[in-house]
Amino acid sequence: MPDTSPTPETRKLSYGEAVNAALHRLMEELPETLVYGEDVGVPGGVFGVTRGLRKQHGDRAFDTPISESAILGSAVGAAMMGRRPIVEIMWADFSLVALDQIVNQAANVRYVSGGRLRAPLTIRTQQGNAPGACAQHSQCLEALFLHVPGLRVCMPSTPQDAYDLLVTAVHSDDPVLVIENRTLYFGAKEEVVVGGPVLPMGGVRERHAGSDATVVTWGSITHRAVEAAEALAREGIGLHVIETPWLNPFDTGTVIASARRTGRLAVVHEANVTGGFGAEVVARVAGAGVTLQAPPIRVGAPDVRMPAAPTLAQVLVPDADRIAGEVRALVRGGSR
Amino acid sequence: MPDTSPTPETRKLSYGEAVNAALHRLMEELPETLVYGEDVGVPGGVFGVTRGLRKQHGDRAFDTPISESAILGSAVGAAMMGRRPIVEIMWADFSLVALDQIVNQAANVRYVSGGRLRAPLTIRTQQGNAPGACAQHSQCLEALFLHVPGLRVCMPSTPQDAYDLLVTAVHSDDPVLVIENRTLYFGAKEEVVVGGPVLPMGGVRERHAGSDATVVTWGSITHRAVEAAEALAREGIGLHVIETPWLNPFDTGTVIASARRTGRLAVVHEANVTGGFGAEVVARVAGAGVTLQAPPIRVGAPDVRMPAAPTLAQVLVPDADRIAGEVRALVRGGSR
Amino acid sequence: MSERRLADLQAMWRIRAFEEKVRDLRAEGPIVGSVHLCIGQEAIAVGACDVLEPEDALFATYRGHGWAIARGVPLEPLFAELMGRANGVNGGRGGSAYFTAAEYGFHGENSIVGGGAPIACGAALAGRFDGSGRSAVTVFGDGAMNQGAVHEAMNFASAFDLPVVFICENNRYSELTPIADMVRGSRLADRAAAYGMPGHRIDGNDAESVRFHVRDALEIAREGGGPTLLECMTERLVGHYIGDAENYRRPGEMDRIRRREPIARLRQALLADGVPAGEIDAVEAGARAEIEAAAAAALTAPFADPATAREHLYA
Amino acid sequence: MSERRLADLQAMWRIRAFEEKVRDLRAEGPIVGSVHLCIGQEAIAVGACDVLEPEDALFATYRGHGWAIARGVPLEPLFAELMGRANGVNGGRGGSAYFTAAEYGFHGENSIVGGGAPIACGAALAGRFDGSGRSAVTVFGDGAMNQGAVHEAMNFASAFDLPVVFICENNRYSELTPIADMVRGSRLADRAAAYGMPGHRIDGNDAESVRFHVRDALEIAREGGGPTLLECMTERLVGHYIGDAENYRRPGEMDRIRRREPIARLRQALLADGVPAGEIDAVEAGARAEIEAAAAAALTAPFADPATAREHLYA
Ligand SMILES: Cc1ncc(C[n+]2csc(CCOP(=O)(O)OP(=O)(O)O)c2C)c(N)n1
Ligand SMILES: Cc1ncc(C[n+]2csc(CCOP(=O)(O)OP(=O)(O)O)c2C)c(N)n1
Ligand SMILES: [Mg+2]
Ligand SMILES: [Mg+2]
Repeated sequence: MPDTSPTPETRKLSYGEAVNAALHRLMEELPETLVYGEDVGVPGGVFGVTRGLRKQHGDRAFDTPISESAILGSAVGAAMMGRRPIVEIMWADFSLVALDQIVNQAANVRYVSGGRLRAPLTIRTQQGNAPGACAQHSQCLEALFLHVPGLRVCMPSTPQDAYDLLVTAVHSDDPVLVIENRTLYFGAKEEVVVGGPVLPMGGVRERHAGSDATVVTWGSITHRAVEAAEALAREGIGLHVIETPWLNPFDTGTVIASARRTGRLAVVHEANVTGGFGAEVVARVAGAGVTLQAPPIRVGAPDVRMPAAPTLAQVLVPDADRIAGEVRALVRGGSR
Repeated sequence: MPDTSPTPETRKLSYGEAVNAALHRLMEELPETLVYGEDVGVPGGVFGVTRGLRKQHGDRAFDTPISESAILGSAVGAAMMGRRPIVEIMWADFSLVALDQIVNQAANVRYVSGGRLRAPLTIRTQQGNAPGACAQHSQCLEALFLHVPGLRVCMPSTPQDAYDLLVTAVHSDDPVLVIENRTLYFGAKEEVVVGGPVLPMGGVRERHAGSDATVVTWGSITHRAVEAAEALAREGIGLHVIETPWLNPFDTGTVIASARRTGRLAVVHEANVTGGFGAEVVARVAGAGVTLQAPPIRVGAPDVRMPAAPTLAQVLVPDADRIAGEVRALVRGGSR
Repeated sequence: MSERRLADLQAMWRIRAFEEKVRDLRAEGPIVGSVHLCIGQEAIAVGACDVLEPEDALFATYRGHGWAIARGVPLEPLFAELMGRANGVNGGRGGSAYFTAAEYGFHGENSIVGGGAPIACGAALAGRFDGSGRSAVTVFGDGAMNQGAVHEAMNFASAFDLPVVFICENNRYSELTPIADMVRGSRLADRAAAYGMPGHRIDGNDAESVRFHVRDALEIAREGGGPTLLECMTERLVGHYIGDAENYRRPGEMDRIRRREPIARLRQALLADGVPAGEIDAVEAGARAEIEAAAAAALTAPFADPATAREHLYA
Repeated sequence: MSERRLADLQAMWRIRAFEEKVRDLRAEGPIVGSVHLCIGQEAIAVGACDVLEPEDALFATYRGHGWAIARGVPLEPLFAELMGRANGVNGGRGGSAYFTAAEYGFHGENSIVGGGAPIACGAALAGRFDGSGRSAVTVFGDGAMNQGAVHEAMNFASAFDLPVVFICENNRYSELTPIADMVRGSRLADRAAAYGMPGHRIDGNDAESVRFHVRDALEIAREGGGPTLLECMTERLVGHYIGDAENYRRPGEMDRIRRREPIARLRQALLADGVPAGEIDAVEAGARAEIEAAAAAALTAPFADPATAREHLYA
């Protein structure tokens, strides 16, 4: 593949614009990419994230019928044949009408063929609650995908990661799920380095320094966790906030090292607690024999469905206050 | 509802026959039950488990097209209208073509309607590896369902539980997933009390007594865990094997009490480890502040797809030897 | 004739005025989140619900306010639902896109495209055993015709002769994408033949035509003849959701839509019948007054109580 | 004519002898697990694969051994795959129901009913961009016609004029249930009209007829005319899977099937052509010898090495 990547430059981009910039770059540097999904072609996406691709790249960006099995399945087939499809599932909730194509099909291609075939497709989706959203448009489903060997999964929370992770995902020779968040698309513009090298998968982001407790988090709630850390810092409690934008592969080592150092662990995610990936993080730290000064905690949505009414959803989706409160108790409570 | 339940009696039944007996009883005592799915009517099921229902109850037991969304969705609709459909998804893997109807539909009915509607459907399925089975017919997917608030989930491993849990499930006013196992259907006949009272959901089965370590397990691998416990008992290592046939609701208290007593915890499941429900069990015990003498372990399939070749699958699906080995190391290793 | 037309007009105005009020309330703040209005499509709900029996079950989509209203769900609890109030039909849990009001035979919106079709089959199936004589109606858009679950539902209903009426509201767009670009051949009703069931493309902007065809379909269904697919041709006067920039509209498209839309058309027909303009306009005024009162009442209701947020997950 | 018929006979015998050997090996132990034989259905694979180009992609089901053989996958690695040997086409990872051999244009079996149809669309879509001129063929059973993913795939292919041939092997049963009871109207080919594509019900027990129709469909596909649905009528001479008690068979059914099955029919035709019985029988003998040798070789191969069980999950 010729090196068509432009020299890195810095641009002020919102999260949604960063995704868009990554898509433009990828379609330019990888002729085998295709971008498709419902409303992603001519309309440029319901969130405007695929804007301009159709104009720039013609048939390589297109709209599809409302047929998630056909979208995902065709992406598997095109990927097996050497394309790099980047398909969109408008809401992660909708993947459930076609999960077979992700779990039973895409995830098996390489392993079952003994490496003779591969499925380098990227599935972009977005998830989570937003004010007024109903139970069918609010779920955080990363834990489902993280239980499936053969899939890579990431959840960018900043414009820079929205750009970088997508570039890495599309360059990967394996199926990758990039879970974005619609409450971030139209956020503040930030400086984003575009056109840089393709980064390896994995790694963490240290979002706040501190030595009183380790907070592991991912996705848009990272911002709430950082707010909580800032609030607690003013009270003299120092949180080491580790964002893990890559969940598969997951950088267990860094998490364990931090937990060992701080002696306290909180995992924060928007998904409901039971069976969430927070359990996996806690289990890995416990399994590594880290001695904690207090039992680890998980901060997430309680195990209910998501109601549309904001007054109800508000008390379910963790916010900075609740995170701060629970982590404060973790730290102040001392060892049990 | 009139009390049509016969007086309890004891019969020698295999696991599959016990399911069948429960279905016969349920169709007799609950006129609102329907039993349907692919090949479940006239043929009596690919595993013979629904035999005789069609003959006995006519139209209330029937075959369907190969349309999992229609099967599950119609069960949701019929349940909303007061029926108690008992539908079969032949393999848990196949639920992935129609997961929407379970997660986005069935699980929401009661909560979103504020309790005005309910969806008392029972989904019977079976899962897991069997010799020669391919990656699309081998998955253990309970963790996916256990992350979904609004669903009840159980996994019977004995003829008695196959009978009892199904009876409880169908009497429940909520959607319940009963995950059976095809390697058990044709196992040895055991004494089964049929026609007894409808038991409440939840609870555990103590499958082996011991005080050196707590082993929490569910599903068919329970038998391997018990074998391992018997082998270790001969070496002087006593395992407290707790089977949790009900995973939602899950009896956390009993598990924690045992772990506190033995000071060691192993969770054994057939599903692959990462994101498995074992993580949840470990996280709950850790979160409860139980002081363990050694880090908790999880014994499960490694994070790969399932190969058809028996020589390959054998080293992936945990057997009694591997369980015994890992738990022996847990106990002998002492505290780290 | 004029009487029925006036009744249809009134029913349609109640829906349109409701939707317009919802649009205002969404702009002003009391309603939050994604809202899909049915402005322009009112005739389908009005014609269809007029011939439904109380025991029949109706399954709609996120674009379902009009169907709920036509089914008789009272306006205040509907507004309250959209505003997240305690007295909403589901105490605010469903919101604009996913509420139910089974007491009124409205078995719910659905925010998964096509998700309601298999569920409707189950409601019809239940009717075979519970002696209710129930038929089921499921409503979805043109885009939903390409969803696997809808296909499965149509086959399931026809294989088992279930009393289901599949109502496809063909408003020519699946969100922002013309359905014509997403299928070969534009007559979705013809797909009914694949399942051996009757299928008709009908004028969805004429409540009387919808009434006729739905009644006919229900008669077939009740006689054991199984399902029917009705493709009701219509158009949105508004965007897919509130906030849709509607960039996909072609020149002249909105003019044409406005000329064809059901309320303007019915107004013309009533004038031609000789009904005085004042009487016609009074219908609108009456509907608007009713809507304003209901919205105002809902606005004073308490919000859903956070203390109840975890209730009703399990029995 | 006789020459082609003899070639077809040979191709069919290779498949049948393979399947019969698989049945024996499954009974004797070297093959374990669920196995779905295509005995009686060989003419479809033979006729279709004869007109596929090397660049075309073929997606089959769990009942796919015959398709792989017809596509030219060598016999020994096939047997080895079913026996879990290291030299199997996928080193034993796929097994009987889920192997691939892309080097031979066999892009895999699939054990999810209907799962391969959308994937085939993607292979065809890729061909639009990679200059390969590839068409895709997807094979599935009558029962799969009721699966949502197949519907979505058919619409997707026809909306986008993708070069896909949908081959439905209608063997009258979906596992143990007659397809006639699971659909209204028994002509599945007619469903093609729903997608605006050609659909034909053809004699699936006649390789020549299959050849003609698949070639025709491929020509349409390559010229940009999009997909075709071929409903190939056939019957299983065996159960759905090895071990199926076949309780669903009606009186006289097996006799009728045996009279119609493709190999017996072709034998009659060849005799009528004047081909000496000895020459015809030699074809069978030759195929059996080839199969025996391949099976014997596979039986001596080492089992898949457990040390490799975790390899190839990720790049
Ligand atoms: C399974 C699924 N896929 C995608 C969506 C997103 N979505 C919501 S409405 C819609 C368009 C539906 O179009 P149509 O069926 O024509 O109904 P209309 O909105 O025009 O009434 C889409 C794609 C969804 N809700 N569910
Ligand atoms: C989605 C899904 N549902 C159910 C099954 C179980 N199953 C395997 S084969 C089969 C019957 C398929 O019938 P048909 O499509 O006619 O193909 P045939 O086996 O007759 O070739 C069924 C129901 C499956 N593998 N996948
Ligand atoms: Mg539409
Ligand atoms: Mg068949």
